[in-house]
Amino acid sequence: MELFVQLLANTLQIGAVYVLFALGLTLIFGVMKIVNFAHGAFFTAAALIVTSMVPFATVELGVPLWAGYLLAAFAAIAVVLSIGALVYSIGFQHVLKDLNGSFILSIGLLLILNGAYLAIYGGAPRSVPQVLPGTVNVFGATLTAQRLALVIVAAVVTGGLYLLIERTRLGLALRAVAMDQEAAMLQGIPYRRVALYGFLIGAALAACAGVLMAPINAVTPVSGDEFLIKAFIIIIIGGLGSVTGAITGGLFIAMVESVGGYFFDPSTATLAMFILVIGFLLVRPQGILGNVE
Amino acid sequence: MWNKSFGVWVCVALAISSVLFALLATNGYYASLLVWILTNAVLASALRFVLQIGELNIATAAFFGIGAYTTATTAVLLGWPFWLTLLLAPLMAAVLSALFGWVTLRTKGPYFLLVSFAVTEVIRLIYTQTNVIGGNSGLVGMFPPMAIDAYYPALAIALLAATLFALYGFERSDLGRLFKAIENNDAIPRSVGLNVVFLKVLCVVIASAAVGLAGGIHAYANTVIAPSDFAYFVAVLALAYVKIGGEGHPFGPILGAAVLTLVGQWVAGISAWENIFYGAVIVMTLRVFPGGLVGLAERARGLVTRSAR
Amino acid sequence: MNAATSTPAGGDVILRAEHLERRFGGLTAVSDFTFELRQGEILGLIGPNGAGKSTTFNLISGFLRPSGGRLFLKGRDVTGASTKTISRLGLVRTFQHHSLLSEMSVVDNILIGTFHQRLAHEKRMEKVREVASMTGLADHLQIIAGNLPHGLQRMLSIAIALAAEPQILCLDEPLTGLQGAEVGAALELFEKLRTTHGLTILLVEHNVRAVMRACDRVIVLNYGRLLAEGSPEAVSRDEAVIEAYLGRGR
Amino acid sequence: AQETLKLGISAPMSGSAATWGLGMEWAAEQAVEHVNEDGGVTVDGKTYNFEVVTYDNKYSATEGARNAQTMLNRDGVKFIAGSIGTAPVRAMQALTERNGVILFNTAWGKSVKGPQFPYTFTQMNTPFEILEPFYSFIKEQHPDLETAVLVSPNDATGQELEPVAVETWKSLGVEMLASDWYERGTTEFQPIATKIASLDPGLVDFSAAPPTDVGSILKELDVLGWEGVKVMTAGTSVEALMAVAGDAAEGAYLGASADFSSDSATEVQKKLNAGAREALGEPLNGITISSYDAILALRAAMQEADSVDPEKIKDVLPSVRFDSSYGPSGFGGADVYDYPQQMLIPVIVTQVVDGKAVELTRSNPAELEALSND
Amino acid sequence: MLSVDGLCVSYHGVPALLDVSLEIERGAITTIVGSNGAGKTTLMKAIAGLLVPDRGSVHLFGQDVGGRTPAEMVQAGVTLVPEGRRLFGQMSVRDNLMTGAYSRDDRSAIPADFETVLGHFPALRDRLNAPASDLSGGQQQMLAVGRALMASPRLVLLDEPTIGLAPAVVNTICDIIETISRNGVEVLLVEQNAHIALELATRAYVIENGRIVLSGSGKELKHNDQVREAYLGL
Ligand SMILES: Nc1ncnc2c1ncn2[C@@H]1O[C@H](COP(=O)(O)OP(=O)(O)OP(=O)(O)O)[C@@H](O)[C@H]1O
Ligand SMILES: Nc1ncnc2c1ncn2[C@@H]1O[C@H](COP(=O)(O)OP(=O)(O)OP(=O)(O)O)[C@@H](O)[C@H]1O
Ligand SMILES: [Mg+2]
Ligand SMILES: [Mg+2]
Repeated sequence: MELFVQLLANTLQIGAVYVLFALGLTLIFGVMKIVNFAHGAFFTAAALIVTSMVPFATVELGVPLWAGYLLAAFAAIAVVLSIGALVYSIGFQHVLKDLNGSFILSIGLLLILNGAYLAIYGGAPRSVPQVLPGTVNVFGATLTAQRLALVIVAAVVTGGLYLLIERTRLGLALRAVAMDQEAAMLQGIPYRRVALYGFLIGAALAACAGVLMAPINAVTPVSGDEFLIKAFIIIIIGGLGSVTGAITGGLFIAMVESVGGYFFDPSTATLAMFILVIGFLLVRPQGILGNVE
Repeated sequence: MWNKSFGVWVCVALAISSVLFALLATNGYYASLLVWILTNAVLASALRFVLQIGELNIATAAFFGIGAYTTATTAVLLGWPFWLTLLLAPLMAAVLSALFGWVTLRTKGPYFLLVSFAVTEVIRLIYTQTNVIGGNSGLVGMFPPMAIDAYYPALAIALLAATLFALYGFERSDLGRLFKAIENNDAIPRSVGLNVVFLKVLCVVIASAAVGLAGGIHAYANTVIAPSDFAYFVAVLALAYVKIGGEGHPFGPILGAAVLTLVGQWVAGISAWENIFYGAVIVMTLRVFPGGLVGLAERARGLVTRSAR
Repeated sequence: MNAATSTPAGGDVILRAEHLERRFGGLTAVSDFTFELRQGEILGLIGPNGAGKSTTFNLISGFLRPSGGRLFLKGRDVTGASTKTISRLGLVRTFQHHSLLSEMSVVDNILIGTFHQRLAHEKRMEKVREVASMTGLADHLQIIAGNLPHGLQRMLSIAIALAAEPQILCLDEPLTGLQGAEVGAALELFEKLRTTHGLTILLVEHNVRAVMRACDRVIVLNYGRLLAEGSPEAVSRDEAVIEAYLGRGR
Repeated sequence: AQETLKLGISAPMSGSAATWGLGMEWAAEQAVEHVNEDGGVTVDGKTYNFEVVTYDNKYSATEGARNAQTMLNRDGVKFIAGSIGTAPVRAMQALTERNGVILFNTAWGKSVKGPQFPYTFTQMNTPFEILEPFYSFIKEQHPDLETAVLVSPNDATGQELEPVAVETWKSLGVEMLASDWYERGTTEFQPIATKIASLDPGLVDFSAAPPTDVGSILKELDVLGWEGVKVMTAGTSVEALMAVAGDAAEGAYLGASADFSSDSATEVQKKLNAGAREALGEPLNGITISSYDAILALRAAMQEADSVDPEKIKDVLPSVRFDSSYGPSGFGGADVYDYPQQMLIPVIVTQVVDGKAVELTRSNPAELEALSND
Repeated sequence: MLSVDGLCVSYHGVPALLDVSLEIERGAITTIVGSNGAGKTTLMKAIAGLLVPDRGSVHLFGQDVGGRTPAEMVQAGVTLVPEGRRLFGQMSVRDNLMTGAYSRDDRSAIPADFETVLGHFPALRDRLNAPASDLSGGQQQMLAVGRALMASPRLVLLDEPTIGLAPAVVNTICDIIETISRNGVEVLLVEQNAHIALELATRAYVIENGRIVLSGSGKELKHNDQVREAYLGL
């Protein structure tokens, strides 16, 4: 029983970051049909900025750790939004709906950004002190307070995004633009602006994940890339462009990892994950919640 | 029409002079550079070949690997004759890709992209966990027979060029038309009694056989193979060749492969800036000439016919 | 009600559907639908929007599997058969939407129709020219199909089907978007196909006047079920049909 | 007249292992500067200066082979002063051996060594040098140790190391409860940590896992309350480990680390270490410093052979004496590999104490002792 | 309220509209009749801002609206029901209707309009949660018209609104056109079924090969021999 709870807790912890990361990706994919390989670079940028801002704020400005962290979080999100706006306007804006073109463009951007991070930060892993030290015991499962906070924030952000997409006018416009830009314009939806918002929200979600992850894992210039592959698997399983799908998919993959890693080993769990995905897509090619075209 | 056959003759001439160059070159580097370029060109052309039916086949990387591993295993572990090991590479790739296509081609678009990606990773993980074929260390020591050794680059170039011509031939035939029709609206070919699934599988099989052969050639050219050489990123690079060269024309991927391979060689050695430079080349090319280099050439000749809608 | 069913070409039954049914989740689009198509006739299939006409086309051409019922084509049981089997038995259909290869030239569009046969390229081109001149596309062979005016697009989708040399031609709203004179020309083509090429035609169309003029017999579908069947005149006077479909005129 | 000899380096310069490549390149440049300031190498009346050319092998065999082809054929490199990664090294070796090019490397696999590869030399300690003294020392410190779990990355190095590690622990009377694999690039380690914690072994050996991964697992283990002996055979960088694990890394034993700023380091090492901190933002470690040593060995061999012909140099290298950054050194290892290709440097066992690597013991290989006693 | 002056549009150099001028008056139902490929759709798209004219101008309430994006035209009250419907296939019928109301300011009036539309097309009410792509051809056409009505436009451009509709529903469309016209909405109608179009229209234009060749009131043109032969045959 205790084991079961611990595995469940593991699933939630791992899943929380996956979900946040995948949501941004699925949004960008859903709205602009961009397979954004550079999404991980947004995540990395945010995490790197946190690792350099926190020491700066606590040492140079002398503010307490939590304040330094919050400051760093704002800075990180702001920087990522600017990077996002920049790459959108010089690049993605021109390859919307071109799956292969945007795919390659994002690879080019990824190479540039990763090269830049490596040049600026070097390859060594960096870290920030835990903002919320200590561990918590929930129904017999142990987890750090920091991770618990991550799960909670992730849940709140996810819920907010769900409401935004399903219940608001902007959400309706985003979905409409995702399906047919010309038709969206004919309904009075300023499509370029909406697409930019979609892209920026996606980037902000990645930044959010990066900010939350920084105090937990080591940050390297390639941290984000490692989440990327899984995030793609998640959004395909969940159905492209679907918010609920990204949530279900993220938790599903986290569960495969956590249960498979426990009963076998992580390497086998990785293999199992890929095989499950293949099997899954053969049975339901459109993902859990996707519609058939 | 004159233009078309003229272009083909230019390519034939290019191919023959490459082979001659490889035979006469005193510095092995340039001959092997040509082999890399053509290997990449086959990868890119095969990727574009499947793009005809509208699918982005990441498993191109996997079948490249299957060709290479087939040749390497039969040559190193079983000691089979050179020509047989080379012949088995495309055969094996064709057979396995038929199976792969038959199972996976029910999915489309991004879903197919991901299934093919997952298959590529699964195959790679299987190599890493199989000790007989060297696990993660891979296989070493594929050398062509002594009698051929000195001519191997020339032979490789000839075979790869022939593969490229074969792919071009398929594209120009009625089969190419059918592939385009499937891409455009597969209900139409279905409605007139064509077996669309079979045709799609055929398309993947042809492309996979081509990369399978390239894989076999690569095994001998490189003398070493390891699982990480056949990760999905191989297909991503191939797509970059296609995009940079221009996907609207069969010559595009070849040009793209040549340019990016040379750029890659040229920048090798500038460490962290290598990635930035490589990335910048990709981004700039995409932004400045959206139709790729071939598109640029056509625009320059005022031949561009933009499709409506 | 089903008065004069004697048709000018009341040949053998070539297609027969028995108790055909198709469900989509909770919705039954076609249910207990039995009808037959006779050699050499032009049969009209009409009914309100969403009655199940296109679904019926998908079922008889193999694009959808029936949830129930049986289908016989030329005496063979083809229930659940593939599109390939059915079209090689001679039944070819067109589509209500997306009915052509919009990014390919008109020639290539028609060529696709000839590919189920093994033929020399010259023979194929001959076929293409023949079909193109029949459908009025002879002057537009090199144009990208998506750029054709709407009316010619409709003709092109018929041309693709004709290139496949069908015996039964199922047309899903072939006259939409055509103007008066163009409708007349299309109807003449149908008549010619029937008389000189011996084709059997199943026609779905909302242009009631055209249906009345072209068809030997008409069946009416409503909510997936057979509502009426008979000669055009009889059907157009049928109270139920007027109520459900035609409406009280303007 | 002065001529320039190009020394090639093939190492990952991008991706997650880039830190090794960057460090190695930097250390090599320092060695070259040192040699050139000393007036270069004078052989047979000619003076040569060194120059470093670095190639990114992306940790892959294909790129390794390409590096080798480019170096050999385009740039005319005859000496490779450092290469990382078992897979790319094997790929390069096929060419360097055929073409008679000296290949220094850090590969941990046994498969790259032996009499059939006379041009290949290893410039740092590998499991066959480290494991025996390292594990024995740990067992001495914890005599009641009975059970262990081994966690290895599923890559070439991990695969070559795992059987040796299992064997060595067994010979010390420690039972292996599980030997698990994970893929490079894994980001989440709670599952494996949960598994380890529930097996509750006396010791966890992280074999060839890089410090960041180890740090993540240690942190999770700490949360789950596991307390036992932590062993990192390939532990190179304490900074990286600490950056991730923090207090959870306390007490871990490292097999390939060295604190080059501590008292036991040589003056040369202290200077290099400080310089690296300045230039790269991180200190040197056992891997990165090794290209410095390789270049010094090369210089000594050239002078000894009085030639820059690789064929002559490969013949003198096994018996050459030179000043490595650790002090006087030479080559050995004929007992293990049937050919003396292994650079002889001390095995240093360090432990994390208060977040710093503290040297516990240092043992010179018997051969090195013999050399210095000559 | 809307006037088109000397409009010229071409596709990659091939002209599709040549010097087209027309007027849409307050409270009028204006129709354009023409054979296939005459340029009707092109004209509609140019007015809606989807195509950029080579020459000529479009004035709305006396203001030059050339160069406005389609979205801005919608905000100015001009809504197009496009040829080919352009629905949001994977979105539910309900959401499709709601996108129509995207740029409205009077949000409180939306629920009432929603009910009105469903009243016109009861077939849609049964399928409110189905994705639009699952609808039958005619149901999709109803949805396209309904979506445009949700925008509560000042001027509605209908490009073949009755395509694929059953006769009874065609009647409904005619009723709708008359109703909204009575409520002060201007209608520009392109219709394959010239009978209907000329019946409804207060003013009609005949377009051939990209040029306006005839114009007059609906009744006049209905009795014009040329028109009868070409467009009213069947
Ligand atoms: N793929 C599908 N999934 C769910 N429902 C469907 C699907 N296809 C059709 N339907 C529903 O089945 C019913 C019949 O549709 P069908 O397309 O056959 O009508 P139709 O008679 O061709 O109408 P129209 O004259 O408007 O084209 C409709 O209510 C439609 O919404
Ligand atoms: N995207 C396009 N590219 C090139 N030519 C086009 C394009 N769209 C339309 N045309 C051409 O412009 C002319 C006018 O077309 P348009 O669609 O405006 O005609 P229409 O009057 O609406 O005809 P229909 O009754 O068939 O809808 C036609 O000759 C058509 O072939
Ligand atoms: Mg229909
Ligand atoms: Mg039109």
